[in-house]
Amino acid sequence: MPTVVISGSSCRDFTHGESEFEVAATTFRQLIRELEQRFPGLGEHVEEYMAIAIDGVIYQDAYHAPLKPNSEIVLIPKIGAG
Amino acid sequence: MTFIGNKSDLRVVGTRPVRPDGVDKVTGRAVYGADATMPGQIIGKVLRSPHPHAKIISIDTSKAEKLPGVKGVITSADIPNIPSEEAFVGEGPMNFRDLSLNCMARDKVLYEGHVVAAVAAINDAVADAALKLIDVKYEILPHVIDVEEAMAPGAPILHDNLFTAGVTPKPTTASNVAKQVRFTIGDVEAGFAQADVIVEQTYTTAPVHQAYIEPHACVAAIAADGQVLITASSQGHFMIRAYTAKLLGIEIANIRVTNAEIGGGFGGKTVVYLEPLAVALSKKSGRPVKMTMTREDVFRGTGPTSGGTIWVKVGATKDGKITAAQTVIKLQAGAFPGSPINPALMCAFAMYDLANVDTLGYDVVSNRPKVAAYRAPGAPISSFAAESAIDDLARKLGMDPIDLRLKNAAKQGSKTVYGVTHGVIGYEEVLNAAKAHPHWTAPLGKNQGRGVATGFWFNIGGESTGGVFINEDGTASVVTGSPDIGGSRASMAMMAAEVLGIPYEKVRAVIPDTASIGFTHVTGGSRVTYATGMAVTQAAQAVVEDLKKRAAMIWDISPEAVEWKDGEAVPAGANAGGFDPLPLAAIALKAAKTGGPIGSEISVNAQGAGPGFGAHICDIEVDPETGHSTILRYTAVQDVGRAIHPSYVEGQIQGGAVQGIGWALNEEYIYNKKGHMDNAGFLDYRIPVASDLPMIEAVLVEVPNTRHPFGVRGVGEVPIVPPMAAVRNAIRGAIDLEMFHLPMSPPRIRAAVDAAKAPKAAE
Amino acid sequence: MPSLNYVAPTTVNDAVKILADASGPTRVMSGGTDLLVQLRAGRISPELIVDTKKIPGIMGITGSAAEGFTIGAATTGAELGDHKALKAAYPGVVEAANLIGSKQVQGRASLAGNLCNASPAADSVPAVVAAGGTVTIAGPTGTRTVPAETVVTAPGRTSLAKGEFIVSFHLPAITGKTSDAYLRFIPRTEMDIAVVGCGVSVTVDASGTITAAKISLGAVAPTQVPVDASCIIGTKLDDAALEKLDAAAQAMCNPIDDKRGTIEFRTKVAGVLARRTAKIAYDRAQART
Amino acid sequence: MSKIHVETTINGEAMEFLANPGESLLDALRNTLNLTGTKEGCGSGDCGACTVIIDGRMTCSCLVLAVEAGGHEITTIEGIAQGDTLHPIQRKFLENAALQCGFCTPGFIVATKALLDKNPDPTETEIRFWLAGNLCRCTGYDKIVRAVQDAAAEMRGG
Repeated sequence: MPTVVISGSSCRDFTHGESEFEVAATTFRQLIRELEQRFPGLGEHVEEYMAIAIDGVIYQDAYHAPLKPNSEIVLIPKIGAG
Repeated sequence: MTFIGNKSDLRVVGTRPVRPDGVDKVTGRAVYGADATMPGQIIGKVLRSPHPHAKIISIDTSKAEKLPGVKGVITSADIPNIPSEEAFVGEGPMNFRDLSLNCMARDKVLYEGHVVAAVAAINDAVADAALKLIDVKYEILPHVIDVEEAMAPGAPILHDNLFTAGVTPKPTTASNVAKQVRFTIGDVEAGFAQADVIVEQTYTTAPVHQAYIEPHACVAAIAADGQVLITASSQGHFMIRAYTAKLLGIEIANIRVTNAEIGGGFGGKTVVYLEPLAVALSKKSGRPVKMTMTREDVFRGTGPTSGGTIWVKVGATKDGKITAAQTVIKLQAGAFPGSPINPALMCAFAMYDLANVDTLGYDVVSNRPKVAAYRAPGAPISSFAAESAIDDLARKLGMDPIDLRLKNAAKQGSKTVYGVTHGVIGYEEVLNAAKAHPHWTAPLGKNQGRGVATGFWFNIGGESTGGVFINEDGTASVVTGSPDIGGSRASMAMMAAEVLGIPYEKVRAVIPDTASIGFTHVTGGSRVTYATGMAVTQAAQAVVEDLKKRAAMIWDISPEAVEWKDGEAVPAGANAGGFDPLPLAAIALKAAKTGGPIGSEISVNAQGAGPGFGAHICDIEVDPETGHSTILRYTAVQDVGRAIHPSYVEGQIQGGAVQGIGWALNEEYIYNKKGHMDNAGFLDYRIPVASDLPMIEAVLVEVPNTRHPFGVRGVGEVPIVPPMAAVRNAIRGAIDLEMFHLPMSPPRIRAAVDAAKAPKAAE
Repeated sequence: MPSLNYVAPTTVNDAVKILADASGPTRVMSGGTDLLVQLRAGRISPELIVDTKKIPGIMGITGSAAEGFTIGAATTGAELGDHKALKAAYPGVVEAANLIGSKQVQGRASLAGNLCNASPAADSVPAVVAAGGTVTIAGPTGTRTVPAETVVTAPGRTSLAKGEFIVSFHLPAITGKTSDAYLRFIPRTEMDIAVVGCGVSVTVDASGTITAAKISLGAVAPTQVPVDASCIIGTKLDDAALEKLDAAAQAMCNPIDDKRGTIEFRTKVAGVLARRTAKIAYDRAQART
Repeated sequence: MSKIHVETTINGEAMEFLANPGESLLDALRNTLNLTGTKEGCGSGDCGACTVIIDGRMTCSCLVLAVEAGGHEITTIEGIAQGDTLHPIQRKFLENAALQCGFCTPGFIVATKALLDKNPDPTETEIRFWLAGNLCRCTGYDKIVRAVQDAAAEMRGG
């Protein structure tokens, strides 16, 4: 199962400090629903404010983005810019 | 997606043609925000608060309304009182209630220059007179400008409903600290324990304005049936449409925005200030309303980027391996939450391959204009401190500062503090190019020094729409939703011409209004050539596939038997049949017979933009008696992935570097004790002038971004990240002074020189 | 809205009469580079603007190094810069005039405007004062000629009476080995207001000993201030003399802390500029034959 | 008071217009004469975007009263090209990519014209100091200075 890594404090508030865990998901969309179930509020938070990096590649908004069984998924704040 | 960016195959990409909008811009014909007009338009002007922090007791507009020639006066009573709603928009997190309150104050004014009312009148003189007749009663409140003072106990509180997010347990008392965030990997304490050398220091940076030369301007009209037309200069006409709709409660289908040519933005034109007011004034007056800011308005009323306080600690072993890095950053958000604290923390050490990093940040409100995006928001602030500390570390270790960076350089597979593992990046290539550049080893004279610093920016992708349409004569029209702020029409046309195999001159690019093309995010985040370029390239590729089908139809053979070469359809092989090549123009001529108009519009949400890295080398001469610094030579090396139009890529790098030089040496907001900005003009807000500078040599390193068909990486933001530390490190080399505060202005340098002479030197 | 009126008289007498008869707030305009900025910013709201540029002789330069120069009050900095004889005789005055604003501003800005705007930081004032310049003022009672340093009495204030305006500047004949220089300090290289300005005029004898000198500082006090030159007279401007001059200059400083510089910085830099400017003027005087 | 009738010459053509006594030449050019190529960046003579040439000398049109234009010859950006033939300065600005947003460009081109009319072979330093009154925030000035050098060389050659 893909591993989710949380580095920032904003998500850890939802996971009560847990910073690395596995989720049964094969797409970004499934991941969000999984997270919401495991840690109420986190899925929504990710949906609104977070991007995910799948094996190093940042996805800002992409439900369809595929997750491989051995993927490392990192939750990071969305990035804007000037 | 297939990568088609191999240099040897490219005919158009990598050349330097004249931009399609060029002639209009050198002859004065181009229409910018303030040049746009609507029939019957009248003039709108705003009334700004003279106080940095006050309760609005009452606003009496009756006298103004009675003045002959006044067609309408509005206050917050005329703007919907929308609820707090957070959303992530192109340039970052945004609370639309805050945006509404920033456009027009409701109960409180939160900074000098905060808008409290607006008038529409038949001309400037009447509008000015009307503003003087508006009677606003204020209850003046104590104000706070500085970030540390705003965090101190007992500081005046701006928002009594603002509680620090990101701390547990949830606070019960209101604070000016909107948010606390932290990114951590490894164990910094353990890392510092392994260090032989440690550098620890606190730095400060001043808020600086994007200082685009064109003040904000728009003209807007709302019709009796509720349909709104807006022409404005901005970094995103879809942004203007979305925010105006949100703030005024108008359905998006009822708003059409045309983007005027934009006179610079650098992030500062990714939000609205005037447009909702112009529409509200138009509703009140029944006339189109034109609004234009003065330069003073721009400084007092629009957002600069944050100033901040940055504490940094870096440790390394004798041989120069960095064992731990730590930073605590406090950023001014201005009157409403939303400083770029996340990217500031994420970028600080992103250039390095580090096992132990801890970054803690605070988003702090104070009585200043709400900050807006400015080129790589946050990164220049944290990098100034980090790259200064790395330089001091190199000195302590007796190591060449580029070698120290090479030894710790991030590479493919390096993990960042925010958890992401770098893909294919060009940081080592950039460092090696800088080290190999003759500038790095050129001789220096008395009071002259050389500094180097590096920088990182993520670059983003996002939503873009691009279309390619083949005209009846075989020329092509390219349309995109991205306002052209620095030559992107040229790069879009070049990418399309490359794919179609026709000359650049046969392709013209335009930016239609919001009703005439699919949604496209702001021109920001160095995303246009990447994301919009991706859409245009895919549209051109779809057109080529269609052209092959049309040729097959004309030859009456199967489409698989047709290839596209240099703008012509050719039979795939001998057994496909002995047909003469069919040029694009010939196929276009037969479009009606082969299925109708030929064209494609593609919308993408581009993901995974390739990060960019830069290294800047600066030579400086310091006059120790006056503290005046002169930039003698400047070289900026950057990984650009693939330069579509090298001249405009160099231009981005040169312009970004010079903005950074201004940030380093002279730019700052100067507030007096009353909380008023003392230098709200180009006379005393000192951006670099031509005579302050040498030529800026831009060195393009190309490590293609495999996620873009041509290998593009964003280039617009990286170049503003390294300059402040590069200049600071050069000053240290020149007169052996450690500077910790921006700007490093002559009085500061002279004071540091004197302090160093005095026993127990301390800055 | 108080309405604004504009007149451009074509004789000195007409101008004097208009100014004398004016009832409301009135402004004399030569280059207008300060006037329009103040007008737009609402810092002033005159009812009458009297444009002097149509008065014959108000623009232009006459005379020579031997007999001295007369410079029309509204003559632009750009014209001064193009006048070879004036530049050779009074390089300091010309370089000061050519530091007022940008090249664009120099196409308009005049010595009279720079003086009568009465800013402590006016670039041309210390230079003209050091050069021993005088101004001729026309008024209801005729014309009078006074030393340039007597015109500005305080920031924004001049000694001009109602109905008076400046018609010309005079720079004395160059006698012996005399020359001048002007330096200012600004944060950038152009486009800033002087943080400190310094004008120096020096006369040397055949041996290179200073026989006469006049020094004026700008932007370090409410008006330009003279620096006692006795510390360099009788010297060959050796290091000891320069040190004394540095101290003498700093002693005259009474600046303010503002967006352009601190009291401490202005004071120290005044000493630095006094030394550097004197050196340039001295070398120029030495080079005279 | 009522508006003042002004007769002047702009880009070689006799022009008449009415101006308020306090109105700047910049406002008259943009709002009355519809010559919007001359830009306003500051309104205080600090940015050079409104640069025009009056009787051979360049100045900021925001620092000139419209009524002062009477009897003078004014050149604006609209008068630099000859019909549809670009002036070498304009061509070199395009070829050298000396503009990004293009807002300051008219002021730079007019200022460059004034420079090269006076000094056909300026050094880099002379160019930089001459153009110090024209602010550009996009380019860092590098390509602008090169464009001016390039234009000067071509104009000397031909």
